[in-house]
Amino acid sequence: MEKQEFKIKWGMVIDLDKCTGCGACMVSCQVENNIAPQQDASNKLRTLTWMNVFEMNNGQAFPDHEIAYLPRPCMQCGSPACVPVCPVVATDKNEEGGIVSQIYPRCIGCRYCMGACPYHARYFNWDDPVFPAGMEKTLSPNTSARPRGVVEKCSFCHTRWGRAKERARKEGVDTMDMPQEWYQTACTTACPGGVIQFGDVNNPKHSVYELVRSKYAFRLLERLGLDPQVWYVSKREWVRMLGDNYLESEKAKKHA
Amino acid sequence: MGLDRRAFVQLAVGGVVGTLFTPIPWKLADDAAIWSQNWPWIAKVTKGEIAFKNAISKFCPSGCAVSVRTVEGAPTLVQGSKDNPLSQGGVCPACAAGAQLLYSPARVKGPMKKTQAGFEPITWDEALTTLSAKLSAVKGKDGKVAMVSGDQTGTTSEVFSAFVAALGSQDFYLMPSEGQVAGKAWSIMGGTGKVGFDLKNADFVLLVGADAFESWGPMVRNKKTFGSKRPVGQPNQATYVYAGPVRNRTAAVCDQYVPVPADSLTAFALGLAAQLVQAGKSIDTADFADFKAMLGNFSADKVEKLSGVKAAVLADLAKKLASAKAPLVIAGSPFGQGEGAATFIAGAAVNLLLGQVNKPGGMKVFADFAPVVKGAATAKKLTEASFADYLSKVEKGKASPEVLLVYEANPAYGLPQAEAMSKVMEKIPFVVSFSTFLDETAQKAQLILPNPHPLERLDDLATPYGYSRAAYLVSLPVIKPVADAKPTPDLILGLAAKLGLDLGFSTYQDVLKAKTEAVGASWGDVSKGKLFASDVTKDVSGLNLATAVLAKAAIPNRDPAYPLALAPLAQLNVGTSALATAPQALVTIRDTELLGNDMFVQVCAETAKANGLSQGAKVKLTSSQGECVARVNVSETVMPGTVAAPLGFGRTAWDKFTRGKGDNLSKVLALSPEPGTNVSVWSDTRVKIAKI
Amino acid sequence: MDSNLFPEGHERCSLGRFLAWIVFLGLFLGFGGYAAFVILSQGLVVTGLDNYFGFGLWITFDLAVIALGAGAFFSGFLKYILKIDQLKHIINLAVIVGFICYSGAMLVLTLDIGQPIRAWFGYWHPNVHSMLTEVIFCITLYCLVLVIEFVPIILEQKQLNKIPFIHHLAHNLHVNMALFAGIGAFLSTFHQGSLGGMYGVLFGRPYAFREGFFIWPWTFFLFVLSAVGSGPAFTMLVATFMEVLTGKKLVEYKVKTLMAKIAGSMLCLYMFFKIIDTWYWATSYLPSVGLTFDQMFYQTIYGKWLMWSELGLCGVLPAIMMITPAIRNRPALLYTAAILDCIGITINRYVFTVQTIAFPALPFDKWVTYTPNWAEWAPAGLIVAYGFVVLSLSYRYLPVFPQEKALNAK
Amino acid sequence: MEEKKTSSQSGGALPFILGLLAALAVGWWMFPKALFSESHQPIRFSHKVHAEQGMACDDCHKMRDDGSYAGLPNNEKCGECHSDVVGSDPAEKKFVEEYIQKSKEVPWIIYQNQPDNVYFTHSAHQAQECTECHPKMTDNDSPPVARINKITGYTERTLKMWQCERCHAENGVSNACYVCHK
Repeated sequence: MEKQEFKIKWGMVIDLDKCTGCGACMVSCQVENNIAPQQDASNKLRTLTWMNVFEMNNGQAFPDHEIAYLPRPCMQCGSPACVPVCPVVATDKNEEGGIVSQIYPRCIGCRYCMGACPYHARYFNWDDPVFPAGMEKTLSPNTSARPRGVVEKCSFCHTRWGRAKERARKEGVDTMDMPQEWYQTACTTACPGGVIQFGDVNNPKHSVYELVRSKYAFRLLERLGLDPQVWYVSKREWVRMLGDNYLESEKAKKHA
Repeated sequence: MGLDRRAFVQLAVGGVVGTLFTPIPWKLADDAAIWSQNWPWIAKVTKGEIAFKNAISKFCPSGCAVSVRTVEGAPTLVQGSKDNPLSQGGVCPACAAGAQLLYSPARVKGPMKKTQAGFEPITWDEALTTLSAKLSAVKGKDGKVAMVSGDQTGTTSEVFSAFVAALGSQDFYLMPSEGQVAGKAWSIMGGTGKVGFDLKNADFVLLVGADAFESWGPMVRNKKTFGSKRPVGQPNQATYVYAGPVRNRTAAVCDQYVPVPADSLTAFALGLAAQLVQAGKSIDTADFADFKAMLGNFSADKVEKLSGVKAAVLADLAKKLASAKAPLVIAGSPFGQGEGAATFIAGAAVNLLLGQVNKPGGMKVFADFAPVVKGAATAKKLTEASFADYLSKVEKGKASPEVLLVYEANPAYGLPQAEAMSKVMEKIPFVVSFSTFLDETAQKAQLILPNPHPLERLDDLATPYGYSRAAYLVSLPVIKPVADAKPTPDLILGLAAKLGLDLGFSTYQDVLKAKTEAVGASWGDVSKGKLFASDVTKDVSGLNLATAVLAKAAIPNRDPAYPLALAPLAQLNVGTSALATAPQALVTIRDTELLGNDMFVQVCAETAKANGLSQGAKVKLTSSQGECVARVNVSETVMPGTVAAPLGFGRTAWDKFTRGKGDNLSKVLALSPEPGTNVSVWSDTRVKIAKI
Repeated sequence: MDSNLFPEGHERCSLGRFLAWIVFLGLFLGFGGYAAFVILSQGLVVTGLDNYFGFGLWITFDLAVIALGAGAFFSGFLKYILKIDQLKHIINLAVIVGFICYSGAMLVLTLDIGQPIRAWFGYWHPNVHSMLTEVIFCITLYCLVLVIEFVPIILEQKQLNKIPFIHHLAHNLHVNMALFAGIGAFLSTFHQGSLGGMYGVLFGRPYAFREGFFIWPWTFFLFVLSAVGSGPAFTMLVATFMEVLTGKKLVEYKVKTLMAKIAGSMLCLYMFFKIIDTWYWATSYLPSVGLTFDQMFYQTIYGKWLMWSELGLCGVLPAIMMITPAIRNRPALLYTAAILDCIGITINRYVFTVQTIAFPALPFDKWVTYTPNWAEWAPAGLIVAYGFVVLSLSYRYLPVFPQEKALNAK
Repeated sequence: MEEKKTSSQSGGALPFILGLLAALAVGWWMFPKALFSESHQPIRFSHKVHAEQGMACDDCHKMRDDGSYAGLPNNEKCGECHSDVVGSDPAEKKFVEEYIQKSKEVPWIIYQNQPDNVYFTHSAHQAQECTECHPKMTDNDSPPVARINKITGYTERTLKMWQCERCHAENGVSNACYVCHK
């Protein structure tokens, strides 16, 4: 499939030098996307965490052991591995902005897309969502609750973009060039550390425009060629090195 | 001839063929698929008008200034309030799950009394009649009623302390907190008013123990400030150094981590002071000469012996502090409680030596807001009163309360030596819990009078400890209580009237309006979420450096029977003593922290080897006061000789999401009097670890 | 009792014994059916699958049986298109085995998708770029072809064949079988390839990703070759197994060696390309994405022994054994080689399914292991039992083996 | 035996045709009836009466300030005129007594309710006439019966995806998935 380019390119920039792994982004994501709480959430192989914070370290012993936390939303890849494999077009990258869509009423739950994604950003809804009595009254209006048996993932809270466009129409603002703060994802707004920034990386008026061009910016597994729309930033070399796989010889070269 | 077999088959075939030319199979297949897309048992989302309302969420100790998104009036999302300097749009992981906690399965649905068979729902009338009868029986008798509150920042403390005082008792307490110890330490130094820290203007921040991005002070404001001082891809505008026993979440993002055992934090700070004094810095206090002499015991070499911090590292840090434009030292507990006064005093002394008091980027001192409720305890008095000490007195029979009132606090679970404390509470004949959730303390109470959830009530927030300015904010209810709960301060004011006690107000709203006026703020502003903040600082002349206290308290006392230092971890996503993990926050807990029903303690490979432990081994942690069980996670983030362990697990009440998961570390925390101040300390708890 | 239903002039065991056998198989069917009911009513939460292993035992099982069922299309192709007449002695069995494998795989697939009610979306809303779409269409169509190929065998049943219409129909189908065999060969080649393509296109999964030709990665062609290199061997093994069960000679040994020769030749071809492919993957592709060969393996469960077994013990070795006349003419060695061949192909399908997704592409992630649970084993057992039932019924009532009568003449 | 065969052969196609016709009748006539249930609005609201008073559609069916669409008016809006019974229609009396005075919202049936997984925004469709999707209600003195699909829960008038897609395609608007789904 040929790669599609759009005028708007929604991108996320995550500063790993600020993230303390507190979990506020994950909680907000669970809430905003109506993910039902699971009694045993310690079985990470069955939880639904569209935003998941990984912990990584430099492999040294105390006291040189450094750690970093890496929040991982869906990468909304420019060349998604998941989209071409879906047999029923339940996932696609065909909308302005380049968010990879996942349509629950279309998904048949074959999980091929999960197998395709090296970031583990896709989750299968193993069981029907059950909310404690009454809690369904607090469901977010922005995401439908999914039945079991379908694959789901981070959508960059895209319904918020729809709402921002409503506001733009009302206020007579160009929907293709809205102020950055009109459309922000739940994790971005929640983060108490200002770790996450979100905007149109093609729009010089948005902060992310400059950030993705920083020499400290990198993306996960760039060499596999998925062309993610999520960038990470770190001044620590070991952190940047952990963003991809390198042979020993390449590591030496990088350090030189 | 009737219908023979062949004709029947033909008929059936005709029927089948015919059916294929009707909508039946196709429409059914399609409709069945649509049905699977809208299964009736899958929850439907709320529809309607979306609005945002400012409020205060008190699930974290500092309180978050939040903006609540409502749909047709129902809260659906708690975010940070953008224009509020305390949150700047960010929110802590505990408060982020706040809207959903409205319907927590652990919520107390209505007033209940304990009977032989367990709790029994009762009417508010019955509940209040019972309570007022109990209270009128002890009214006027000295020391027969006591109250403890977990609200560190609200004017509720004024109402409650005034009420208790009017009943003839002095026993109103706040749950232990960082701010309380700081206040006490500041008093020992002869200071008045409240201390804050100007992170925003500091260019070099040394965190001595203080876990500023998780459990110390207003975490959201601290992190937002940190973030803003370190613009992405550009040079850092401020350097952050963390000193403490664990490379915790705060240390993970600091520029430098200095391993310091928890019991040596004071010595470490004094070591820095000694270096600065050596470099010619001084403080204008009467006892500076004594102080200087005492620092002779904290030379770099001696500090290295006490704390293990290399002399060169100490000297280098002192140099960096001295050469920074706006250095700031924040000394406190690595887990938000249990530190002695000496650590704060030593930290303050370094700030004084650096000339960083009431200067931009330094330590700030400002006046407390005056109480508005007649007979309310002063802020100073609240810092003096320790609830843990009070319960010790009850245990020894030196105090014998008939009634204990508990507001938004969970002492039966969260106090150090939790098991013993919980037993002492059983000695009090009548315990009343004003709690939103069925926590461990409520479960022990004779009467539970549910308090509304923070989004359901009128509340206020006055200068959370650590914030650099005197600040005030009011929050109006976002939604009517979804359980049969009544706001406790109003209830107390009503009881006061019933008991013939005059507190000067009949509703809590009147109290807050008076408070707003006293603060000098506008009700219209603060109640809409606009933070009132004053930059007026307070003169700090006449301080002393509590040299005698420091000399005694800075020397660690290590019982060889307990070879390991315990480093508790307070993490807001796991919860606080007053809040078990929110259902939506469960996924944030790593499987190296909790797996199934087992929690993990963290030790480095060296400690693991020395104690014969391997990854996943089941162990028992034992202190002089209690024990708890866990599994071992080998993590190189922890100092050798230290075992890090999470607070917040081991719930025995609450709901299926938290009950029975892990063990309660508070049981292990051991109280000891701080030499020189007699402040009860438990940040230096020592333990032994054994495989089971 | 049911002897007048038996194929002309054949002896079969007593009905009671046969029923006992069916009841025994019924136990597996029942347990599998129960598992299927639990899975359909409660969802895949009851299985051992998880976030890291969306694919597991079932997909491995499907791929393996489809590869092993390839005897049907390849034998058909050889018999009807290339006119290798000797294969007529085993072609019926090949068709039945193929039918069992394909229909069984489709049954498992229905369980394997999270929303079986929407299974038809695959036809109605196809994504033409997806290899899985190709698989869905080809498998369905080929399964239909197999039904069409199976039907004449059924119609030749002694009693049915007495009806003139059925007799004529069966005859006509037979006459046109070359057409279906041709369609079948085309469809089956494609979807065997697409199954391989499914993995080869996963450019986010370094274990499986392969460059290729036009839209097809090399795995596309390797899967076709490996299927034809094992399918005939499997068919031959089934025939032999049936001989053991029935205590009768069913197929001439010469036919078996012919099947082995076919499988062996194809396996040789396959191994030649497979080894080149593996070599290129390990020495060129992996380093290009910063990975090493060693990093692809983990402990015993995903250890290198799997690869060495697949390529050596169960690849090159049986290939040589089957193309060497001296070896393949000795039954014990022939069967050993065929069994090794089938195991090798099963390992191949297993590692492509499970090890592919087990390898943690993210450098800071860790290996996770997967073990199927009862809810996955039971339906797999159901399919095996279903296969036995179909084979048993076919053998008992249908003229499957044209040589049976002659070989067992007393 | 022989005779029977002949007889059924001579009448050969008849049972087949009978079966065919029966199936067609069931499929085209009974099935659609059985598939839908019929529901009536809780209050007999007359759009006509309101339109005759000179009220425009968007007097009640408003866009909110944030650009979203308010849909049906609530009691607060209706109560502006109907805080008390103003006319003589028994339906109005029922509305005032059972809903307004009891502060209970009317559980109106929405004819074109979309499921949760659809994000429809009226603000992007303001250039269209309401009646392109909705029935013309101004002439309605009593609200139409709502026919609800027993399997899907959709009303008969709920727009299906192909209808949205067709209109989007005709107007050159994107048919990308996330344009309409959430």
